[in-house]
Amino acid sequence: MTQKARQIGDTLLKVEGVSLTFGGVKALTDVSFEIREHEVLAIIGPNGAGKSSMLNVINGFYHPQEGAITYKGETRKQMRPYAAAKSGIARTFQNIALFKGMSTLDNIMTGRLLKMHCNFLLQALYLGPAREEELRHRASVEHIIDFLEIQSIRRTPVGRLPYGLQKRVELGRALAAEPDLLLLDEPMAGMNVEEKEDMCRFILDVNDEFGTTIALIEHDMSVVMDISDRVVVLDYGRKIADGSPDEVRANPEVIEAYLGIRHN
Amino acid sequence: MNIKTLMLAAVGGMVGLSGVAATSPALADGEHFIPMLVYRTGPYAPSGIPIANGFRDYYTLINARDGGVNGIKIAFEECETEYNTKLGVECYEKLKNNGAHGAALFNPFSTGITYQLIPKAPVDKIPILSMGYGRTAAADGRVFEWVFNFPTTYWSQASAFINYVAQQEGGLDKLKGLKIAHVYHNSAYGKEANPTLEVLAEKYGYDLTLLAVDHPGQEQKATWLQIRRLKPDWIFMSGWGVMNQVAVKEAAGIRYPMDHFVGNWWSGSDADVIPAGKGAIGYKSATFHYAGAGFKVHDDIIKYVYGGDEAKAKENNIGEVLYNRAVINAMFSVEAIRTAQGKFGNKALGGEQVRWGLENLDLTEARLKELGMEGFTRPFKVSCADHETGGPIIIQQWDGKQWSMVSDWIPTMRDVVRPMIEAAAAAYAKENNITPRDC
Amino acid sequence: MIYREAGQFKTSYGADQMIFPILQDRIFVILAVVAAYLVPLIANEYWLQAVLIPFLILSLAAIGLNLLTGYAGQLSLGTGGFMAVGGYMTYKITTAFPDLNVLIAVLLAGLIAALVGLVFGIPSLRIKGFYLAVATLAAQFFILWLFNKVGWFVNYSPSGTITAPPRTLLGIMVTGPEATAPVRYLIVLTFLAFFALAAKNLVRGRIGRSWMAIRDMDIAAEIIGIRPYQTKLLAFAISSFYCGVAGGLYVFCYLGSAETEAFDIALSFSVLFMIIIGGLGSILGSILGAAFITMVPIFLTNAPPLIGLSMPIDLQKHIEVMLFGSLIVFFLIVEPRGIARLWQIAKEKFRLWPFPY
Amino acid sequence: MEILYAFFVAPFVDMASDPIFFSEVVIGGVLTGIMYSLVALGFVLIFKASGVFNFSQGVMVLFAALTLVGLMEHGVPVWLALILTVMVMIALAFAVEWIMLRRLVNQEEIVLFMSTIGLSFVLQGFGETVWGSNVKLLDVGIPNESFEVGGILLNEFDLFAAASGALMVTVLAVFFHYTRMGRALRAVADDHQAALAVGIPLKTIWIMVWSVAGMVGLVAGIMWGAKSGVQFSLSLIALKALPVLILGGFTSVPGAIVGGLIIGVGEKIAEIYWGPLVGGAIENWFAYMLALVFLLFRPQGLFGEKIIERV
Repeated sequence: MTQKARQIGDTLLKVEGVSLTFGGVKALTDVSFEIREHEVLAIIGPNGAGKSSMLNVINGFYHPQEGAITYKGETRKQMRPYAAAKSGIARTFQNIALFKGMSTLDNIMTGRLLKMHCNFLLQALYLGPAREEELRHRASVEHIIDFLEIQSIRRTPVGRLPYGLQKRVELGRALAAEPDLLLLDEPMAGMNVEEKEDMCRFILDVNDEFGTTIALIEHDMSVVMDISDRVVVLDYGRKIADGSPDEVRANPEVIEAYLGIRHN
Repeated sequence: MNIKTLMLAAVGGMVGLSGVAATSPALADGEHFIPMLVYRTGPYAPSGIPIANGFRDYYTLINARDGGVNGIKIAFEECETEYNTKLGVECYEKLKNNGAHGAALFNPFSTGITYQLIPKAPVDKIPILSMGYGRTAAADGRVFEWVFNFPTTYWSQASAFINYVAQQEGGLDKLKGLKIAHVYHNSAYGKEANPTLEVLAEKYGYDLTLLAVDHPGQEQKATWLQIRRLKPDWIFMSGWGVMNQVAVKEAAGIRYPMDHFVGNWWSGSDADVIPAGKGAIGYKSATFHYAGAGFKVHDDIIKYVYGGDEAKAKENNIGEVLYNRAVINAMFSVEAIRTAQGKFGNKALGGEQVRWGLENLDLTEARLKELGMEGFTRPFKVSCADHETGGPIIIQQWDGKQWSMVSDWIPTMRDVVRPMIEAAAAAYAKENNITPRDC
Repeated sequence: MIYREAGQFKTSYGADQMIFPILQDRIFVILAVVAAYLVPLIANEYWLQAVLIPFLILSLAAIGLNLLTGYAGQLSLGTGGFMAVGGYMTYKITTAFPDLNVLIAVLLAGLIAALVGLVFGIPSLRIKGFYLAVATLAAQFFILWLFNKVGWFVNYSPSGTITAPPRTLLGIMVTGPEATAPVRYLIVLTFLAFFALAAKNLVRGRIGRSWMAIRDMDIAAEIIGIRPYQTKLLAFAISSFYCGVAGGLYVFCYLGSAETEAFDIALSFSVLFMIIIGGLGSILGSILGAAFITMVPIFLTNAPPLIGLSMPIDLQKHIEVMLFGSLIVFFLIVEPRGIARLWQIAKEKFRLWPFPY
Repeated sequence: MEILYAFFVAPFVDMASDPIFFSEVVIGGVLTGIMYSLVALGFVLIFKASGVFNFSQGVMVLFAALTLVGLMEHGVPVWLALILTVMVMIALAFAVEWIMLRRLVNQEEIVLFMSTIGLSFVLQGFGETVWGSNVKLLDVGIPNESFEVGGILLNEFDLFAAASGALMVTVLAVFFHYTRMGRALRAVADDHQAALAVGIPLKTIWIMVWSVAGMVGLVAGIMWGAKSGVQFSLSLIALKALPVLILGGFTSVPGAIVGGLIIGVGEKIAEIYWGPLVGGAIENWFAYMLALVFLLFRPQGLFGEKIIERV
């Protein structure tokens, strides 16, 4: 569990020549990059650069018109959300997408749904295998609850939680699926410094402890530079840079397109 | 927050109390108890109100004029059903054990509720008088010991309608090739006449078209377009509630000759034709009693119930078709009790005794005259096997102001209808493990 | 009894996952169930036949609808239709196989209702919210029309009315006119107790979570790997099964005989009222809502004579209707999440009592 | 084979062989459809401006017609009775806003829906208490004669109803598109918060649409009431308006009209040409099925605002 798994390995997911349009509006144009096993990849870019669209393409919510996605050696024109989830891609959302009517515990338990198989008859009776399965998954969810330090809000309906905690629960739900690839859409947006520090720690720990590959979108440059192994920069739906944080920081195109705009 | 706890307590209390009132205090030992299932509200209220008033007025009259049935007063209680089967059953359960001896009999005044009560009647030992509605097969007294539907039934009525058409056309042999349409309410009630009309179509060779109209029947354009194309020689209608008013209006709208449009006896009340205005003039309907307030019984009602206030009696629907029907129904009930008293003595009676009275009811011309109803309806005699008597019907016509009779009493075709009734009753007996009585 | 959970420590997840983790709740529920079984000893026939039996049967239907609407978020107005499937199919099965136990016939009819529900659930894959609700009316109207038109369903009875034939269970009459009210009450109660528990088990496990996920945010649910098609259809099937069983009991243990009118749109609406008033997404709420909708009108009808008030029956009915409507509005304003929520608030207050903070 | 012929060929042969009758069916469908639209419009107005699915619209139709007829029975002349009824409906809008809606702001749709069900009970009981449950003849002087044009039978009343329906839709459409208030209404429909932020008072809007819906209800009540007499059943026509509503889209005024026409014509043709094959009385479910089929292709109705899903 705690073995250092930070050797970055082979390509886990490869995006090739992806283009996505919404009725004439180009969201992504011919984007290609790859995500390698065990790395932390950051996707950055100004607002409207197509970052969220990129994540949506990866987990199959948007279907690109052109290009291909190769995941775990299998090449597809597009992903399907269910297939993506099934093959180990989990994600969080820019605007929190928790199930507001359910408690923290239940929300995180939904992350385990793919791993639960008891049929509804057994479940209705809550007998033998159903009970045993439920308790087994409860135990692993409790492990995540401990890890994220949210024991005290276990039974609270998530709609009542403050923003920062909701983000954490959402991360918990994604982790519960024991993903191979974790997509985080602005995990630190709207957080104060302390919350951000906590979140950074969780992300690095996840990457460290479980060896999970992480692709994240983030606006806070200092965070990006601190935690990511590699950075992909998008602007107006095109990839303009790809490399280590230091390389990207030095890239003039990035400075102009991204940082430049920012400081204007 | 406090208000919420309070409300919870209130709901709990209400639910807890809801049934307590059900058992109202027992009535005085010396009274007949007749429960009344009425519908003064809901979609069928326009029909339900005159019916309820007719019952109420006749029982009140008996108590006020005669001091009750042979000196035993009638206690009656209304229960609102909204013509809804579920509420009807609730009312039945609420009222069936009231009074010292339980309910004397039930007049459900709804085919749906009647169907519910038929299986319960032998168990609770309370007879049901479904006068001219309900389950036609119940006319077979050997299977349906506890149910009565005299003086005549839907099936008999349909056969009499064919007789009437034959009369108008000049003989039964003229029926061949005629086009007859049956416009019916798409429910158990509306479908009742279909088998009879079908059997007779086979026998006499007329073309029968069946046109169903769904509840509630506010929109019938398709039906009447079909009729416009079909151009039937006669239309028979089994409608109820708003369906009747719309049908009459639509018929006028397609310029159908109204005097060839005949409703059954539930499609021929004042409320059915008034909203159609002058379009309704000429519309006919079947009935088994006269309309209007010209009988002695009406004078008595005005005198004893309304203290001579004729306007008030009018307000309470006196003389309207359905009012009169309820008066007759109430009269049947009272006469059945009187008959039963002849055997069991002058005391308050329970359901079992009244059942005997219903089965042995012999309503003669002379008796009708004594009751101030001479010519109001026809005499008949119920028997153990025959709970219907297959009495004749009469055709009334709307002239824009009132209903007037335009035919003689038209006989039903007992030779056709009775075997059908017996077959249907036998099927019911088989399905429900009933052994028919010997009669 | 003092309502406290202090001192009750859970030492296993099993203990923590119980339906009623608090000891007092458990005692209360057990007592309530036992009391419910003892009711026939004190209740008269009116109580059983006109109040309690319909209440229990409609509770079952309300649980069914709540699974679909309250948990899976699919608004349906087809309840009456699915109940009709249960009622008519029970009749068909038990008249075709008179020796088959009638209660098994009810369950089989429930399965057929589940199939029908599955078919009419297909549009939910594309249609949502009120659009879906109105679309389910297609099921309601079509099913009733079918039973009304096709003689086969009613064994060619000329009026199209079905009558529950007499059937026995262990030598006791359970349906038909001679089945006594207490027997029918106990049967209905047993059905409700069993299926309410089953529903509770369903909603606290995997299936319930996937339903709620679809309800709360279907897109997110899809992305974490819940298949919306299967999940929604399963909800339709199970919900219709509940409604079908309730429909079978409605004809065989309550009405005794029925035509399609007994299952008309008004029934669909009143079951929907039950779950909204009782609390969407709450099994207990379904039962409380059924109690409210079936019993409050009876109370309002019986109350005026009880306090010695006498008025014309139509006026009384009108006032009753107005009061009933006002109560609904009042309840929604005070607690939009239903009676179940009120109940929960009351419990929370008790827990803290007598120290309000 | 014969069955296939009876279902898929014979009806069309039938239509073609008697074109005059067929046009009568279509015209009948159109006229009925507009009558449905009249009822559906009331739903649309309220849904569009407040997101409330107003279950009580049917009862409002009844209530308005009852009030009108009740006043006329007491000897009030038609024009005055009309004005008074409109005032009653406006008063009702105030009452509904004051007693109910303002206390339910920001509640879920289904809760608002349920509250209008409560309202429908109250209105129904109130109307019947005041005006009684008897059926009432409504005669406001609309002509009602039948005449033939080229063998096609037409009815003045139907035409009058259709014309007033069409007029009403035009007025409402113009109102929504070209007046300041109309635009404000649309803004509220799109986003309550945003509308408030730019200073559109929610309260006024609500009173406004409920009043207009009340008046639309009055017109529907007059048309339907003249057909069948004013009685309780009038409230049930709401059920005929629902398929129209989903077909056209909950939020579109023209949708209500187009939906009405499609449903009206569709159900008449189905009933007359296919109904006899299966025993008749298929209109009711056919209307819903038809709407359902359209929904499968456009889940938001023909003219409804497109539902956009994002994460």
